[in-house]
Amino acid sequence: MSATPRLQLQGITKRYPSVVANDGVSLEVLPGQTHAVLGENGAGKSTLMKIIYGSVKPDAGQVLWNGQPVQVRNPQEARALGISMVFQHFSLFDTLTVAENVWLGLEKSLRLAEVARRIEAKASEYGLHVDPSRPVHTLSVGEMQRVEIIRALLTDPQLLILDEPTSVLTPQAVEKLFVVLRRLAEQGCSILYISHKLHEIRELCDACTVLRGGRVTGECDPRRESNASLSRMMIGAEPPHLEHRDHTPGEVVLQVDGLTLERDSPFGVDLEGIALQVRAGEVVGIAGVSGNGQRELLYALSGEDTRADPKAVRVAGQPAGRMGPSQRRRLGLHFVPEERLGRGAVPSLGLAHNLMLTRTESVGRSGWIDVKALRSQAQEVIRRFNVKAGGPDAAARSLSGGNLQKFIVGREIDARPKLLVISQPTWGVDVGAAAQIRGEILGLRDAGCAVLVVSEELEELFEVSDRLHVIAKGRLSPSLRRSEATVEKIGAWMSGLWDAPTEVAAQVAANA
Amino acid sequence: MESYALLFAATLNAGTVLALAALGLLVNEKAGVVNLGAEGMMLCAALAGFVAVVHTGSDVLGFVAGAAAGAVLAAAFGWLVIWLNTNQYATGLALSLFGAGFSAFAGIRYVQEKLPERPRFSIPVLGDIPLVGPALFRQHPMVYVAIALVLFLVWFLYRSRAGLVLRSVGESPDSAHSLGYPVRRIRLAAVVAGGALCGLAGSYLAVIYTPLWVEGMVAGRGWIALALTTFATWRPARVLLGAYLFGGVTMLQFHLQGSGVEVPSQFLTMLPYLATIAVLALISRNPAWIRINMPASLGKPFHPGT
Amino acid sequence: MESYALLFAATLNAGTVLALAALGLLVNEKAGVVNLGAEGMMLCAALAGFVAVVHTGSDVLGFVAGAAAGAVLAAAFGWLVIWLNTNQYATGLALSLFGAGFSAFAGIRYVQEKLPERPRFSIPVLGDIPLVGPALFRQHPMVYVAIALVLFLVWFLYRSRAGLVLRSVGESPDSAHSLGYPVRRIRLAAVVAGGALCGLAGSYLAVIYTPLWVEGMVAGRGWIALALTTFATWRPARVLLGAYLFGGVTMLQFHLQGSGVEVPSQFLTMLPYLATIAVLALISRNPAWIRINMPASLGKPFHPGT
Amino acid sequence: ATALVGCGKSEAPAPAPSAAAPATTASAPAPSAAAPAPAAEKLKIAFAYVGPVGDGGWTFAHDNGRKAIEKEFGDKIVTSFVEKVPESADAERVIRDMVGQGNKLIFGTTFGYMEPMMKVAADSKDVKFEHATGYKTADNLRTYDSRTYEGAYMAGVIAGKMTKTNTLGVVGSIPIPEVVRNINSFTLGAQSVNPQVKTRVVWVGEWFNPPKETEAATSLINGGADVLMQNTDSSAVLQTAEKMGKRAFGWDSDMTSYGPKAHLGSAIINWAPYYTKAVRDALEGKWQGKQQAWWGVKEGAIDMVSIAADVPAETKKRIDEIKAGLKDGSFVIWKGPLKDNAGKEVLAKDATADDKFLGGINFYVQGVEGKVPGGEKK
Ligand SMILES: Nc1ncnc2c1ncn2[C@@H]1O[C@H](COP(=O)(O)OP(=O)(O)OP(=O)(O)O)[C@@H](O)[C@H]1O
Ligand SMILES: Nc1ncnc2c1ncn2[C@@H]1O[C@H](COP(=O)(O)OP(=O)(O)OP(=O)(O)O)[C@@H](O)[C@H]1O
Ligand SMILES: [Mg+2]
Ligand SMILES: [Mg+2]
Repeated sequence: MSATPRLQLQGITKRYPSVVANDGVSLEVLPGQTHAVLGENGAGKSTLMKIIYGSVKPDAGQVLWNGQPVQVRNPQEARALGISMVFQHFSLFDTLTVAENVWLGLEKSLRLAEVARRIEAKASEYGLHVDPSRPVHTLSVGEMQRVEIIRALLTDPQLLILDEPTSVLTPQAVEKLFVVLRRLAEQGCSILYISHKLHEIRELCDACTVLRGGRVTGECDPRRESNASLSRMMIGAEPPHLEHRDHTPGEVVLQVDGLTLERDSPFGVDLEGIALQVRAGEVVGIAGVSGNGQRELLYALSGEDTRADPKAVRVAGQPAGRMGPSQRRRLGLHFVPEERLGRGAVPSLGLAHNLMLTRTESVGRSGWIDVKALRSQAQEVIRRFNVKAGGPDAAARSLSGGNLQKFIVGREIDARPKLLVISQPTWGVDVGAAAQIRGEILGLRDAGCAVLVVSEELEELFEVSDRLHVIAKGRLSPSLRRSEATVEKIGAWMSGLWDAPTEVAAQVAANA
Repeated sequence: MESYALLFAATLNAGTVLALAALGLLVNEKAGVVNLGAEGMMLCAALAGFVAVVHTGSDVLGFVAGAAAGAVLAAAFGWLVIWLNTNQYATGLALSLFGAGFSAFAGIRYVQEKLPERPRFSIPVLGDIPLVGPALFRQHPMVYVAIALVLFLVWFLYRSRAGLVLRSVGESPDSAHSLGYPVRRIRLAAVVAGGALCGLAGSYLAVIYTPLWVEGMVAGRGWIALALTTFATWRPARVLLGAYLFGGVTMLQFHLQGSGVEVPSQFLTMLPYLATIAVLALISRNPAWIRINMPASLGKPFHPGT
Repeated sequence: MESYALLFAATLNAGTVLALAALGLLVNEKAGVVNLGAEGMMLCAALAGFVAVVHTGSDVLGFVAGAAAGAVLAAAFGWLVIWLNTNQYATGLALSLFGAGFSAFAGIRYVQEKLPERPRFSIPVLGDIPLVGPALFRQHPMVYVAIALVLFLVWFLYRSRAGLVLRSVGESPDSAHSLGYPVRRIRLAAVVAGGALCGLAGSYLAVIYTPLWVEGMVAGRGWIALALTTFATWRPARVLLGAYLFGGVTMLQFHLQGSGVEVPSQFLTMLPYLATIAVLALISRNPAWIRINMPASLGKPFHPGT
Repeated sequence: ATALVGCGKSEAPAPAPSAAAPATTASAPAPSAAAPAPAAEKLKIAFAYVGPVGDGGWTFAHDNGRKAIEKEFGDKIVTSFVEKVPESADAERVIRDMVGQGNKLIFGTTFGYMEPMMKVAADSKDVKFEHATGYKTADNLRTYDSRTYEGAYMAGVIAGKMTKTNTLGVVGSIPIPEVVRNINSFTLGAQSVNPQVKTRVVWVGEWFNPPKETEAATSLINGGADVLMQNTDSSAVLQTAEKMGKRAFGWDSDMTSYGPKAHLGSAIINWAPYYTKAVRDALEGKWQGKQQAWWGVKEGAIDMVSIAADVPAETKKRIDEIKAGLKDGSFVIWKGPLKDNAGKEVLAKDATADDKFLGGINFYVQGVEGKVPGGEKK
């Protein structure tokens, strides 16, 4: 430990009106080190990174850069020091081209043509191919991330910050990203890496700081830890182990046959001959990288899109292709969209009012609302699903993502559905909450409900599903029993090549 | 004293036009649609109402015609904005400009036309109370309708499920859509209802308030009504209050001129707008407050299934 | 023939006022801010320009005063909207209404004022070419300035880095903020520049076009300019074209009337708005197209992450 | 304080009015003849104006009339005014307020005040009401108007002489009979000295929209008209003519200064004679309601003034003859035979138009091009 640390944080504190996001956080990153920051939702990881990058101002604390105290007042100063960041939510401009987007992140002196040339040079050096003249909105999510990474690399960073970079990538693409990151580290670049996926951290990182409630609760070498020990440091306990009992499913509740739909927006995906079945007491998972038709399929299933042939979607035996969401709800179909704020719930309304939007028990014949009944109903969901919230009147937007997710899942489970269609049940939710939600899904299955889960997280699908499909480019793969599924195979299928030999498929998947 | 009672009565009367239109726009906006075409709708409705009264002699038919004209224009606007997803602001502006041109064109032959004589309204016993009578109980029934409308809207928006659905459509059309509500139809209904109220306001202006037809006679009241909804942070009771305030300042201004107080009339006419700006700045100091009341998706288009 | 050359010249002249204002608003809107106060700013600027010329006799000082007045009002609007996060539409409406009242009040004593004699402008040799000369080369320099401005804006917005930054602020203020651009200051600069151009348009109206001062003399041109930016899908060259089209239809309408052709004049005046609505509906059929040109964060407030 | 009403705001054209300025009109020189009446007996008179007194046109002319009676009657009367009163229920309220403040004679100066004045008059029998340009009367309400078409006719005589292209242009406001009558009279005047003359008309659809008036005037000039007249309320048409090197007239008030080179003369309205008569009637107890006054050159209400120097002497002489003829009744403008521009006879040979005929004109006479918009009005 003789080298001067590249970055040292001492006692960084950041308070928000409702919460202390960072509370005296100290941390050291050595040159060439790949340093993980781990923590449950809202632990303060993103906030800390934004402080380092200068886009959030700390209330207290000291930042040392190569041993020198510095004040990073804005991202431009950070870039001047040699700090680059790839954001959790891309900071790209849809209507601008790749080159223009990169240009906006660089210093002024370059000409646009020169930027395009450098993009191509950097791209071929790291094998990150992307056309500089394409507008960003025509790119896939993986390509967008490449643009972000190239933009970061072009500043020749000494420290690269990546905030949950892998949540949108296929397993093969993750492998390729890791190759790039390892090469960077070898060249002496330090990396700060945030992810909720513990195995990635153990594979890639050589140091780790764990945050909880804004404080540092531990430091470790992740290569010597197990998933269980890391999660203990993070949430103070191991996630409950899920029991997946085998039993024979009942009659078919959801039957999709030859569902073909043309895209209804220029940036959508055409669905082509989708066929699947979900039986009572069975969980069927759909894997795939986002943007391959999941959204279109979910809209067709939930009833938000009613253009399908009536017989293409059958719910409990009824042709439902033309039914709207409320009609399908009457058949016992309940639906949890992946965007909890803005689709699953109305952000500015209270939880009780949000409950009433899908549940009508407390509305009188005249349309007059029985406020008391409504509140107690909401209170019951809050209690049963252990939602941390200010009560039935708390606005949906005031809840953390995990808690709102629990409330919405709870709202639908509480309605005792025959069929539950649930998308990204644990998206961006920490391990503890994730385990609880998955447990509820399994509980529902055991109670005889048919469940369809759409998720990008393979681990999750392996944990809850009885059978799996993969969706790619608007087509759905054949069904695969969970015991037959492997990460490699599913990864290859994600590029749509379930008919091709495995090695070719893996090759193509890595480039997606 | 008598003169102040009359000033008060005039204030209620002047505020009613604004209140009707602004309440209509509030319904619109609670569903997430801004209709900058208010001025144009009011003009066409004023003409329609006037023409109806000229030909039928019935005020009620005049109001019906005005509300219908407003509703039809609003429906066209709604169709463009909600189904064809045209830009709300530009479409609204075009509607305002179009309505002004169209009403001027169609109304040429009604300039200087006269309305039949109608009796003046007064509530039997109450209207004869000194001071209070003239101040409160000799108004045209529409003045009381505006007040009743506020009560109805408060109940509807905050106590009925239909109102909750309307608000949720304005708050987050995506949620409402995925929860199974026909967002576009609800928005259209709100827009048409808003248009009908603006139309009612316009016909009240031409049939009762003025009463004559001249082009451009709405004279900016549509724009003021639009500003009022924000000024009132989208709450019905405040809209009414705000409307009376505007009406009151206008009347007070004339009163002061007539009593020889030396205040330039143009300065006084500006006052309500200065007040609006001040209130806007004040309420925005408390973002939580405005956020609670302002429809979150106001003015944003909704594309189902994209 | 001669008469058509003159019609053409008059069209350019009429379109210039609209073009200047609409180009200013386009700059605004490209940065993500809608300023519905255009009409009010133009009125105040018209007065400021007129007053400056009355007292100094210099057109140039008149334009400077007009642009300055527009810029000052726009800065106030920008401060309210960008720093205090007041609602853009309500604040803009209030500015329009306030500007109308204020200019009427402040301009009372200038109503009957007249401007000094100024020579008419003509480009030396070109202006004498028959037909083409009167049609193109005897315009006021400001007509050419408007055309040059379009060329400049095309270069600025699509070819310069500063323009790219401006657009990125209108596209996604959050991204621009996280890349380290001072979003609020850039928006303010765009708003002030837009205000200055609206001011220029207003002063051109009062100093050259009409030339006199009367209250309300902008007569809706601010609103038309606002509609124009959408009509032109936020592209400078189309704004110019649209402005000439509006100007042209007005002049054509008068021309036809004057030659005894039977046209319902108000019907023709409505045409541009109908055209606007049609164009709006057409372009919105192609969402990709509007998405590429319309600033994605238009009208949305930006709260920097403290 | 009431003695100063309205003066301070109306008469401050100078950048820095002295504090005493408002006093000047109210305490005008004592009238020559009548002995000062006891202060308590002052007649309170109020005016409701539709525009600002500074509009240089309609309202300005009425306010000149108000100043004239102040000068004439001195401290026998007190006047006040409220400007920019919209033609709406606001008007009723303002007029009621005027009654409430003790005014006994009230002038309403626009057509749109008709209903409000009728209502207030019904409730205030002890107050006398004078309504300009309306047609309804009551026991305590009478109407007055001026024959602006006589001015238009005289302008036509000058225009017919001065035009080189034989094409005249008129910028019209709203196609109501009054305006159509003025356009026709202008054309008749021009044809009386130059039978070749044609008149082109452009309607702007508004009384007051200077940029639009400018555009309309520009297009008339571009279309070949070289002498313009307008029946709108601003000086924009005259100024456009000045800018484009053509000729035009002032309307309602003397507009020479707006276009010294273009100005051919101003057809003005002088309300002073009628206002003086009305006040005198009231003071002397001779005031009667239910009357309709329509004054013209004969009563001194209409005049053609400031005729340009380059107008030939014979034409000036002709104008004087017309004025004299109108005064003694020997000259009539609307006299048959007269055809409309579709060729239909509207006045038989030697027939003269009565006021009812004049009030319902909705056709163009021969020589005017086009058709009256919405002309088929019942
Ligand atoms: N702009 C803000 N205003 C108020 N509170 C904020 C703001 N940004 C973050 N917070 C709060 O700070 C805390 C830390 O947030 P942060 O984004 O750093 O969490 P995180 O560790 O990145 O979570 P995740 O794992 O979900 O990404 C959260 O509790 C959040 O409520
Ligand atoms: N401006 C804010 N005001 C109030 N609460 C906030 C604010 N910003 C964030 N939060 C809260 O913080 C929680 C998580 O923090 P935040 O969303 O900042 O983390 P993140 O890193 O963006 O999360 P994710 O990984 O889910 O994208 C949110 O659920 C929300 O409740
Ligand atoms: Mg985070
Ligand atoms: Mg998170």
